[in-house]
Amino acid sequence: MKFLKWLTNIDRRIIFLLMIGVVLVPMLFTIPIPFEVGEPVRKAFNAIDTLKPGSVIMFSVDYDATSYPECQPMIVAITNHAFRKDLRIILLGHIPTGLPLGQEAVERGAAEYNQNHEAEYQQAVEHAGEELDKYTAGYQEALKTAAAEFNQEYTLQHQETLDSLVFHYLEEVDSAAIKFQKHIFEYWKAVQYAGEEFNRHAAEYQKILKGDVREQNPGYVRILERAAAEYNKHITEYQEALEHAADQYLKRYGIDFVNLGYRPGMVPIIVGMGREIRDFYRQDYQNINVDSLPMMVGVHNYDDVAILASFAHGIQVETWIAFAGARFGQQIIGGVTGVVAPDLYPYLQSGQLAGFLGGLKGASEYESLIERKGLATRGMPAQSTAHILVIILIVIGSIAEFAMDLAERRRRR
Amino acid sequence: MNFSTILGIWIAATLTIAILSFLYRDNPLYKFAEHLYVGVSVAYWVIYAAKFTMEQMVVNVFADNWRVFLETGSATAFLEAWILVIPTALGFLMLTRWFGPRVGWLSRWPIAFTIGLGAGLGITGSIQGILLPQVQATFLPLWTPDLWQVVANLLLFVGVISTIIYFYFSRPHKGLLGGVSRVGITFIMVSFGAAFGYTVMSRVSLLIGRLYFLVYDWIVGTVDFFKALL
Amino acid sequence: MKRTLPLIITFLAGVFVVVTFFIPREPFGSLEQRMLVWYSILGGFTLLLGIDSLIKHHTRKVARREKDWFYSLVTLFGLFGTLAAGIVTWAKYGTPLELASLNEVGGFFWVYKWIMVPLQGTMFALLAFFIASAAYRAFRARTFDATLLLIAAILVMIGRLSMGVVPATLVLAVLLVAAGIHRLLIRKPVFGAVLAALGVGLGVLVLAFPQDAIRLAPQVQEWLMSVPQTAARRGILIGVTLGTIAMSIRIILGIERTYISST
Amino acid sequence: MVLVYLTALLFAQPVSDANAATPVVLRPVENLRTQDTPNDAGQSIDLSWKLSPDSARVKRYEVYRAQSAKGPFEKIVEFLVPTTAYTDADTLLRNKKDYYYRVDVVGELESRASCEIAGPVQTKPEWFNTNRIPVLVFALVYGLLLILYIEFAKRDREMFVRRIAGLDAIDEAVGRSTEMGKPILFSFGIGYLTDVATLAALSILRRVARRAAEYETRILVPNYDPIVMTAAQETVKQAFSEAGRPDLYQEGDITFLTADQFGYAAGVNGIMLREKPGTVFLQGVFYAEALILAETAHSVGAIQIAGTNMATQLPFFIAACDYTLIGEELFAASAYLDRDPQLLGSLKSEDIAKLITVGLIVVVSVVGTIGAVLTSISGESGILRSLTEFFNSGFERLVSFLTTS
Repeated sequence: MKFLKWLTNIDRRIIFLLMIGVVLVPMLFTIPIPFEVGEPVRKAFNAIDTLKPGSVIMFSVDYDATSYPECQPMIVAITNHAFRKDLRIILLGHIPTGLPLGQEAVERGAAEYNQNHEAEYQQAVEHAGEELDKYTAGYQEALKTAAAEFNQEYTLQHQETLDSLVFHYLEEVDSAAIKFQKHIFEYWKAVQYAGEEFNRHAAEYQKILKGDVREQNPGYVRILERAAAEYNKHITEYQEALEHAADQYLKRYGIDFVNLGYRPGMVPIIVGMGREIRDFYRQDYQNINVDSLPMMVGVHNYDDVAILASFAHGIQVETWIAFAGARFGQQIIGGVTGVVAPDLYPYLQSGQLAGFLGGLKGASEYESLIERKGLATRGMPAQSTAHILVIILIVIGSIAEFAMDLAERRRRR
Repeated sequence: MNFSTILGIWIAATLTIAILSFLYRDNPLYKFAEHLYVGVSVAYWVIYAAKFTMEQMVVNVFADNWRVFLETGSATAFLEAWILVIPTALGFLMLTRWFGPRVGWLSRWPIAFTIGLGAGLGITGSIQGILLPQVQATFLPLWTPDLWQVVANLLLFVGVISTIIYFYFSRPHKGLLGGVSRVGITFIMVSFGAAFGYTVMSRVSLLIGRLYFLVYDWIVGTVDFFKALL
Repeated sequence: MKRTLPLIITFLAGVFVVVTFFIPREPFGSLEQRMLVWYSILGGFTLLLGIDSLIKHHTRKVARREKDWFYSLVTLFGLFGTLAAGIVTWAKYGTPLELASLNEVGGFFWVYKWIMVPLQGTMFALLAFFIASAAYRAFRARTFDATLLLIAAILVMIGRLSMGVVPATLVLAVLLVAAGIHRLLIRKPVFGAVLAALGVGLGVLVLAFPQDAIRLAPQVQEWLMSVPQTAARRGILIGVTLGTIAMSIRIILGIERTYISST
Repeated sequence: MVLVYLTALLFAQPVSDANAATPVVLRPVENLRTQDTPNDAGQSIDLSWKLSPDSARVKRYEVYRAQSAKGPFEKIVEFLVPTTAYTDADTLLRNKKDYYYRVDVVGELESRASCEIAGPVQTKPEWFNTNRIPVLVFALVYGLLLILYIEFAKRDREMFVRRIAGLDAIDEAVGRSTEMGKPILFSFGIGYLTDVATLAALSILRRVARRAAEYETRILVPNYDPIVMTAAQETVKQAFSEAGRPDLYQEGDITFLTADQFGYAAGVNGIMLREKPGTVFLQGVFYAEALILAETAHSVGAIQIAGTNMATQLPFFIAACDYTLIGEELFAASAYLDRDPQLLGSLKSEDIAKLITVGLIVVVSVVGTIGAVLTSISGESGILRSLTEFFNSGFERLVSFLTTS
């Protein structure tokens, strides 16, 4: 009896230490664990996996740092998946102190994607450059022959000036592309500037070309111009190849993802976005007009959003379901903390929710589906040991309780 | 890793430990961290209100429309710009609360407006979004060729009905009603048990997150930082 | 003016959005949209509501050197320091939410990541400890209801394990047997016998077929969640929703007025 | 832009000649139908058609619109995959004007075939969204019930509400505290006076305080919010007067602790360890501090009666406390104790709505079950067959009645 008394009145700080121990120890080792993927997570995964490339997926950041360890791996994993499937992400949030978490996840996700595909991108750029070089060589050869034929040395010199202009221009574009991967507008500004510079120089060049040569040697100019036209086509191709490579291997702000920022008042915004997103989000988080973001062209309301993913630690997913889901038929998935997950099962059964990720386990299941091990997978062993500790504590506590109850009854009798 | 990051990590680690120290007992370190938290989070709301409401929904919208009006003379743009005076004025009325009850009662107008809109949206939203679909999803045939499905449908049917009946207060829970509500409370207990398990899971995850930070970002990170320096 | 006008405003606003829900025709839709935008703008102002009393409370404490005034100073420091960080970052990048400010000491993102996140996150991480200690010292499987609750909870926890399913299940079996013996001893033979038998059966089965136990545990968990749990949750949900709707109707009709008197 | 310039600068490429092969004949799409989109604000027309028999060879579908049957037709959209429907919601559409539509199929080598022109069709805004009738019906019926029952309750305050187990326990628990000579502790958690649960908890406090006054037992109420504290003081004072013992009321027992969550929990813990209350009431709004309070109360051996509507904390209360008022039970308890017509009326109308819901579920599920059973036993024809169809289609119709959009 005394033992039992002692056992149940043990200083709680000892239990606290035990808890730290069971979480800390497995964390120090990486234990690979295979596990099954539950129904809700598989459904959520399929909903995203079957979307057409280019579809828009809306992320709503409805959690804050109090649920960081649970919801962050989810948004990271789904960002990764979305970028891989070439989906475009609209980020917004309904919790002021939570939005930066989503922003970090998506921007880091884009950076990670870009880094993973950097080699491919560089390769594509180089390949395009080589293709162009091939033509350049041929082109210059043709020019030289023509020049020799017409004894026009000085025009060759002019032509080289133009070439160097073109290359200077392309270099500018290239470096702008690398420098402003995230900020598409800066990029465009740089390209535009390079273009204007080029035009100015080219205009001067044209004057010389027209003035001097045309009169003296129309035949030569014709050859020159035809060669240039041919070359020009290849520059276009080069340009297109660059743009294509960027599309394929780079995730850029404004094209592949946007951040609309925070607006207060959840329900009115959810309802209002069914009509027009711009009524609430006229500008993105850095005051750029939404209309000038390329990916927002043609995205006006839920009709243009394939899936809404709400990462939430409260009733937010239910709010999305009640307003965006019921009223506008928006397909919704959830990424929620363990506390919220049981609330969502009725909606899964009724088909109002396409799927959801519940807690760290849900996140780790998603990570296993996209084959990218993140924080959740690494946390799972510690999660298991802590569960076992809690179970053991409940059982010991209960058994002690039973014994004391019996003793109490005996005493009373 | 740069200096700002390592400094940040150390500050974060200190604060983490300060809060964890509450486990030993309530102490000045914990109080410090808690009070800091209150101040910092309020500052976030202020910045957000200023940026995302005052600037983006009021000032910039006004400016845009005003510019359009100046350029084209459009009456709609003029109206669109000046109609913003209404919500802004209502917003400032809301803040009359700052100055005590003598003028504070003015805040009732904007509050009445938001409460009314919220309640109105809530009625239709709750009926259309939750009540009808949830009831509809419970319309289940209790017979299918798949036996497991039969069990599931039956449990769902019985569980939903008995739970609703448990919260029925107009009759004493005796006889049939008592039996059904007894079944209901059994379902409720299973459901609460599940919630209990999930909550434990959730709380443990938070701890994992923080300890992970302490071990990998703080200790390992610091070691890496100094390794890189040397 | 003080009481009637707010009631009228509430009534009109509430009825308006209910009516526009049913009328697709313009100008109802665009009017509703405008109301919603205004609501959102007002929401921005409500973010500022508690600040005055917070600042007043803490400055007063500091000014009068009341007990714990130092902590009030900390709160004020946190508030104005973060405000300054936000304004500086905003001025520099045109938005306070610029990820690049993570690399600047005192940037808005930097403050967020290294002060806000640890404070907020750790505050809730404390709960893991409190649960563990409450699990040990306060949760009791004495009544039928509590026993059921704890068994369901443990089953769910086992189902979410990625290792240690077999030992955890054995611990559950021990609990069942102990609860059964307890019930037997307090003269509840049927319930006791059932519990004890369940416990022994579970233990034997798990020891005999450990692989199947590992495979089945998540499925049992999923089934518990998606069938009985869903049923009860839906029943509760329907009740709560009816309550919410009743409350909303009462508010619109001006029957429920606590929100006015409390301001 | 530069490229445009380059092209301008250097001569344009000669256009290569297209092969002048004969196009293959395609058959057009069939059965083009147009309709004003129902239940909308106007400016929208639904189109639907059947695929061309040659759809395998169709490269794209083009939809044209005109304001007169003679044209000019203007292309509004094209599809590269087989498509059979489109909603034209062009903002240029005007209500109550005639529009005509045509769908072309385009095959190899730009061969094309146009279907018959459909129209005229007008678009108009609707006054009522018929898809939402169920919502309207429910809102009206429920609102009416609510008003009715509140009126009833005003006249008959003794309307029946069943007793709730946790309430019965109040008297017993107060009695036990008195026996042991220990005080009672009552906590509202960290709610405000605007929370319904806090209001409900106040009516429970009134009951507890009254019993405590009758038994001459001390009652301690540490508070998180100053306004709630004032309300609690009023309530206890009044209850003590009603019990005829205003002399026992001690304002110092109802105190303000602190307005931060864990600080409050630590403070209440301290009081519990010092005063060792015999009974602890945890009623109102609780978050994470619930666990800490319940654990300490249990460790000092107090009877605990909890009540909250916070779903996340309820499991812990049930596991740790002797009695727990679950969500709606808390509100029902306050209606039971207070006899406030508003609460009583709401409770009653909710009960009626619950009965209706249960009835609906039972009826529809029974119809569905009969249909399912008949389906599995009925043959190809005969009376059983038609009965089966009757039940199955009835079930489907009943289920789809609740569908809204």
